[in-house]
Amino acid sequence: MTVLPRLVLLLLLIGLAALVVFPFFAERFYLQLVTKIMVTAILAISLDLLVGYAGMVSFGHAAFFGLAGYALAVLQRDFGLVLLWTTLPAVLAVCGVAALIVGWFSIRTSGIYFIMITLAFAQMLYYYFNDSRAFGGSDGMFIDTKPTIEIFGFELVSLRNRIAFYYVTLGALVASYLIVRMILLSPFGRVIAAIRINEPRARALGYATRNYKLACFVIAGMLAGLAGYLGAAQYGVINPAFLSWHQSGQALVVVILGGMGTLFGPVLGAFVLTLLEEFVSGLTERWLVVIGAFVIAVVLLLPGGIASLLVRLRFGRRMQPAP
Amino acid sequence: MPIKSISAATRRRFLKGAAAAAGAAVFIPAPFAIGQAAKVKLGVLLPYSGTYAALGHNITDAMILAINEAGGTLGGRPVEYVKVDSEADPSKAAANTNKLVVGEKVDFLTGPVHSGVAMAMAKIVREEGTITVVSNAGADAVTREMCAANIFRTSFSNWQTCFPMGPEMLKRGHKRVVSITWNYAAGQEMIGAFRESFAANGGTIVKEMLVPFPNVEFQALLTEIASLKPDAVFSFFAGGGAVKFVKDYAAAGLKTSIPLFGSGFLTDGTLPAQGAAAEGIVTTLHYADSLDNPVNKKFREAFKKATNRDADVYAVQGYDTGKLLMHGMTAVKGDTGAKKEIMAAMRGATLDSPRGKFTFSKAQNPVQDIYLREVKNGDNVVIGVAHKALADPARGCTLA
Amino acid sequence: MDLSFLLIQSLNSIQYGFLLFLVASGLTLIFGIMGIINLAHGSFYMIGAYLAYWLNLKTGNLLLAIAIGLPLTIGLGLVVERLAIGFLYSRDHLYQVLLTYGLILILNEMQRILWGNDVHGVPVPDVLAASVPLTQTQSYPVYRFFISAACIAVAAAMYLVIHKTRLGMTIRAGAVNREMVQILGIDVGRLFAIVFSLGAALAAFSGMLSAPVNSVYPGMGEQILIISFVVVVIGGIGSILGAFVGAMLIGFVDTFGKVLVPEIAGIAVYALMAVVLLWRPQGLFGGRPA
Amino acid sequence: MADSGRAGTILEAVGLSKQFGALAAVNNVTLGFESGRVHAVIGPNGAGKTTFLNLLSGEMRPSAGNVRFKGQDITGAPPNRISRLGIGRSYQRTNIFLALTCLENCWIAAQSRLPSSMRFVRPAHRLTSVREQAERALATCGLAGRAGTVAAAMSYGEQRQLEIGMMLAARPQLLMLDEPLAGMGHDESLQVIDLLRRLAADHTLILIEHDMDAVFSIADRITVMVNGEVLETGSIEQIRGSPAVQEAYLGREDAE
Repeated sequence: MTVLPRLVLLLLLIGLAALVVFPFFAERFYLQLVTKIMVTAILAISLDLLVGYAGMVSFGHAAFFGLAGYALAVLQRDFGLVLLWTTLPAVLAVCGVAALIVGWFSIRTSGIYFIMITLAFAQMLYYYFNDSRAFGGSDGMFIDTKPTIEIFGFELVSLRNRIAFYYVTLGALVASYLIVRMILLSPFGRVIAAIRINEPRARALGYATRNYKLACFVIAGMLAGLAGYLGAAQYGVINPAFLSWHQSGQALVVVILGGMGTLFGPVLGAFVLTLLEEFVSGLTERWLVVIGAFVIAVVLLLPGGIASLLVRLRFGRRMQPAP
Repeated sequence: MPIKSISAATRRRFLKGAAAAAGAAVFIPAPFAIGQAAKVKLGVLLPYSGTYAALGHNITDAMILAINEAGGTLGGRPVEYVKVDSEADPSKAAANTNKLVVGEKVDFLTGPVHSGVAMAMAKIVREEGTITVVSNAGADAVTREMCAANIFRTSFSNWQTCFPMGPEMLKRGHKRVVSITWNYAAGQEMIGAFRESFAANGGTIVKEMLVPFPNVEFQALLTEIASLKPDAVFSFFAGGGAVKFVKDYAAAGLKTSIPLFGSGFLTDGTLPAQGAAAEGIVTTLHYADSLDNPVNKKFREAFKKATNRDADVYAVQGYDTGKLLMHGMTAVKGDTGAKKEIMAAMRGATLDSPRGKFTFSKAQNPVQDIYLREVKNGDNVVIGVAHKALADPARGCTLA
Repeated sequence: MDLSFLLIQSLNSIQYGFLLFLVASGLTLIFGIMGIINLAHGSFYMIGAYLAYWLNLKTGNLLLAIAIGLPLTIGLGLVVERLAIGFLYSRDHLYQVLLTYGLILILNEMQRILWGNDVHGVPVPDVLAASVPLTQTQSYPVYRFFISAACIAVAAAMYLVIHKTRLGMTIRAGAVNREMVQILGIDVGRLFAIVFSLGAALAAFSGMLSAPVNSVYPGMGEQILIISFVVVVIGGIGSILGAFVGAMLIGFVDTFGKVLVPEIAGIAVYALMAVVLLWRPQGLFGGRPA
Repeated sequence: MADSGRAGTILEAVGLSKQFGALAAVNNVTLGFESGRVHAVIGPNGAGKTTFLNLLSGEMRPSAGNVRFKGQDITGAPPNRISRLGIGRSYQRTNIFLALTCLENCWIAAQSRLPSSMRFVRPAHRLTSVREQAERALATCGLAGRAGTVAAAMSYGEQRQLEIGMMLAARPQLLMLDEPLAGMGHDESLQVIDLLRRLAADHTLILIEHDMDAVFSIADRITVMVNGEVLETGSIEQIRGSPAVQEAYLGREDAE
């Protein structure tokens, strides 16, 4: 992780450049599609921090994604907030607090129990929103006004503009990537890696491992909240299905498919899986078989995900996420 | 059948994107400009996988049947069906709608089955202006708060299917009832409509039971119903849940002592699976398979011939969707550019449907007869009209 | 709330608990012995139900349908184990979750291709079609008692197999220490194949048994999957006894939750699971950290 | 050798017990460890030595009794807190970060002495003091040349050395070593014994070891544990001469 292989770095930069110029050529639909993919990529990055680096396999990560959407909808409906400067921090705070609570309980367990307890919390949130009339029940809520950036009442950027939304999302993606990378390179990141490899040893060395895991869980939850904020704002819709275990499973698929513990892999995974779904679902009604078979094939044949393909091409061995 | 999968269009679109990138962008205006033969794009957003796949197929096939019966054209133009699998997943609804409306630039949009999907879909087409026909989802809001000039519905509002049952049950002397449904929006709307007419006329709902969706373990609540001893039970479930509820209800011995009423979906498309347990259940719905009118007979035969399946209420809704689109397009002779005229024609349509003639309310929801049906010998037999030409109150709809 | 009401609700709870146990026991067996998280367990349940429906249609006898269907599901379990699961034993849980997630998608489509999307009912066999009156208004179907009896029989059979037979001995040894079994010269690959197909057959069996009371419909597998995971996790992964206690707990919480606090009934079982895991992170009877 | 001039008690167990069901793995042990000394704990397998160490290092909570470090009660404190007080420990079964390189292993240990590692912004590799500390520890344990080697790729003996290096990188005052020589070849053993002797110059050492030659060559004091209880504590000579030890321990060992 310390240094990206040059080939990968080059590919990433080319990809970033392509994304930057994309709006100049793309039709509106593709603009929105890529925006959606970038939102998924942010979610995948946050999950990779948790799964790939801290070794905490969460099967309920979509809970924070969906919660962010609901928080945005409620802030707008009940508090009339539309400014990005006010809603985004508030939404992130809500997700952070939720992750703190869920994490505080969850990090006491590990392995499959961690998988299951995160699922349990996500299901609880799912049912909470599904059953509550105040939040629109199973039909969900609308976010009617897109967030705007204003200075002294003068509107600088409105996310109503799809191109502006695209660039804000791209910015959020790049920022998420850099922030997580920064965290991984920091002293904190080294502790997280050590905990993943051998938690009792890290504890015996003097680290209050639970605090570090909890901090990591909260960071990942807030980043998922960032993705959820953008995801809900993009189409202006939020409903319980955004928190369902299918969504959490899908996010895991994206991370593993892309290559967990590589950070850029999950971003690739988001692009590959979404585009594959777009393509195959148009070819056949039985497209879920194809996706299922694809997932199985990746698990069996390419356990390191797409990223391992890139890195293996270059080095002939799997990349080791070292602190 | 001129069904086209979305991929061809997608691929073409990629090429088009590439062409645009090369600086050779060719802007193609409305297909109409090229000539009468240009295809009309009809977007279909329905579930083709998962729990609701059967509904999706019946709606689609019947809609195509209606259009094919009239020569396979809309206003003289051939039709290109662009189908997207909604998976009945509300979290994908917005993106899927977007794919059809923005990506495929369809002229018309129809679907979906799931109310949550319908809400997301309505939100987008309100902004985009695509003429949309909701062919199943009953969420009240679609033709209330969310109503718009370009949103039509050929199915029903949840309110409509249950509202007539209140007076009917009182007429039969059931004053104390228990209601039971899944705890989700459609269930709450249905029970709410029933409560509205039942309580207003002097009935008492002893208890409103809500089962977590899609939980199908009813035993505990059946025991409670047995101990509450109401005069009758009013319920709404659909699909697998409806089958299980009706069977459990009978198996618990409640059927003989406490009559079961419900929204028509309780016994529609589920009777073969429910068997004898469903005998005697009285429901209200805007259709019944055995409805005795020539249009229905003809439709059912044609559908059977075309698909080798029996038609049901969903197929009828699909069929009427096709009819409504034809009506609108015939009025403008296929000129999809004349949106206003198309919508006006659709709004003023009187459809001679298998369910009987119906018109559209100001909110563009059917004004239709709601039938009273009773299960006899494994069939929903129409025993009367519970409410003649019932219109949804359309509260909150601003369409004049 | 009077006493008879309470008793009948308890009966409901226990009966539901038995059914959950039957589904969950296969899941916990597969995890306990093989260390595999099988998300596709619910799909086997669904396949069992569809097989019961289909074979019952062909043979006209549910018991015969079950007799024919069971070997089929054992065979399917073997195929899945050989073609997919078998490659995952040394891999992280994460990959198992993912692979079996992919399996769900495929098996669901198989069901649609083979049997379509309709909801089906399976008639209760004539011999068991009667009902026992409990109160003036409510009676209890004999078939439900039959399900409970079958669950008890299966539980007893599992107990006997695990504690009294050679296969059971290896299974127990394998659950405690996988390397040990290998050292003893037992073909672990074969053992795992047997266990996996048995687990799959258990799921299918519960699907078959409950088909007459549950009806048969697409997507039924995923519903039961999540709840049986909750059962297994509460009981402690790998513990048959734990699965039993967990199933009963869920039976009671779900039943009484629906009646007493319907507003949060959807949350109740998950809250129970969270509480248990906080109190005992390994589940009630889970010894081995997973 | 050790500075025996100011031999205050640094770590103290008072009435320490650990029950596993009916079994008392450690039974009412009262024992003091003097600052700057090498104190070996010996005894037959199953005597409760490792459990005793686990109670001292916080890995396990005692059923009864107290642990005091420099007069402060640390009974039941979690291992991370005890580690931060300046107590380092190595394990009977090698317990290192196998996927990391030697330097990274020691780095993690050295970094644990920062007031907090909840630092998210500056890259870790800029922490020069941590790096120096880690490199020094590597050099001390004799692995200076293998800084970039992934731990999993090293021999068992080297891994044991690395574990000592990690312990040192955390700069503890008191070291607890659980069978540091177990499974080592002769030459490797000699190296480690030599290392331990050097460490004894400025650390307090608690040592569990089966290699009696090694124990007698470096220990100042010896405690013999049998069946979870302290049989005898004293100097090498005292232990050698103790009839009780002869009978209960050395005698038994012959029979093993």
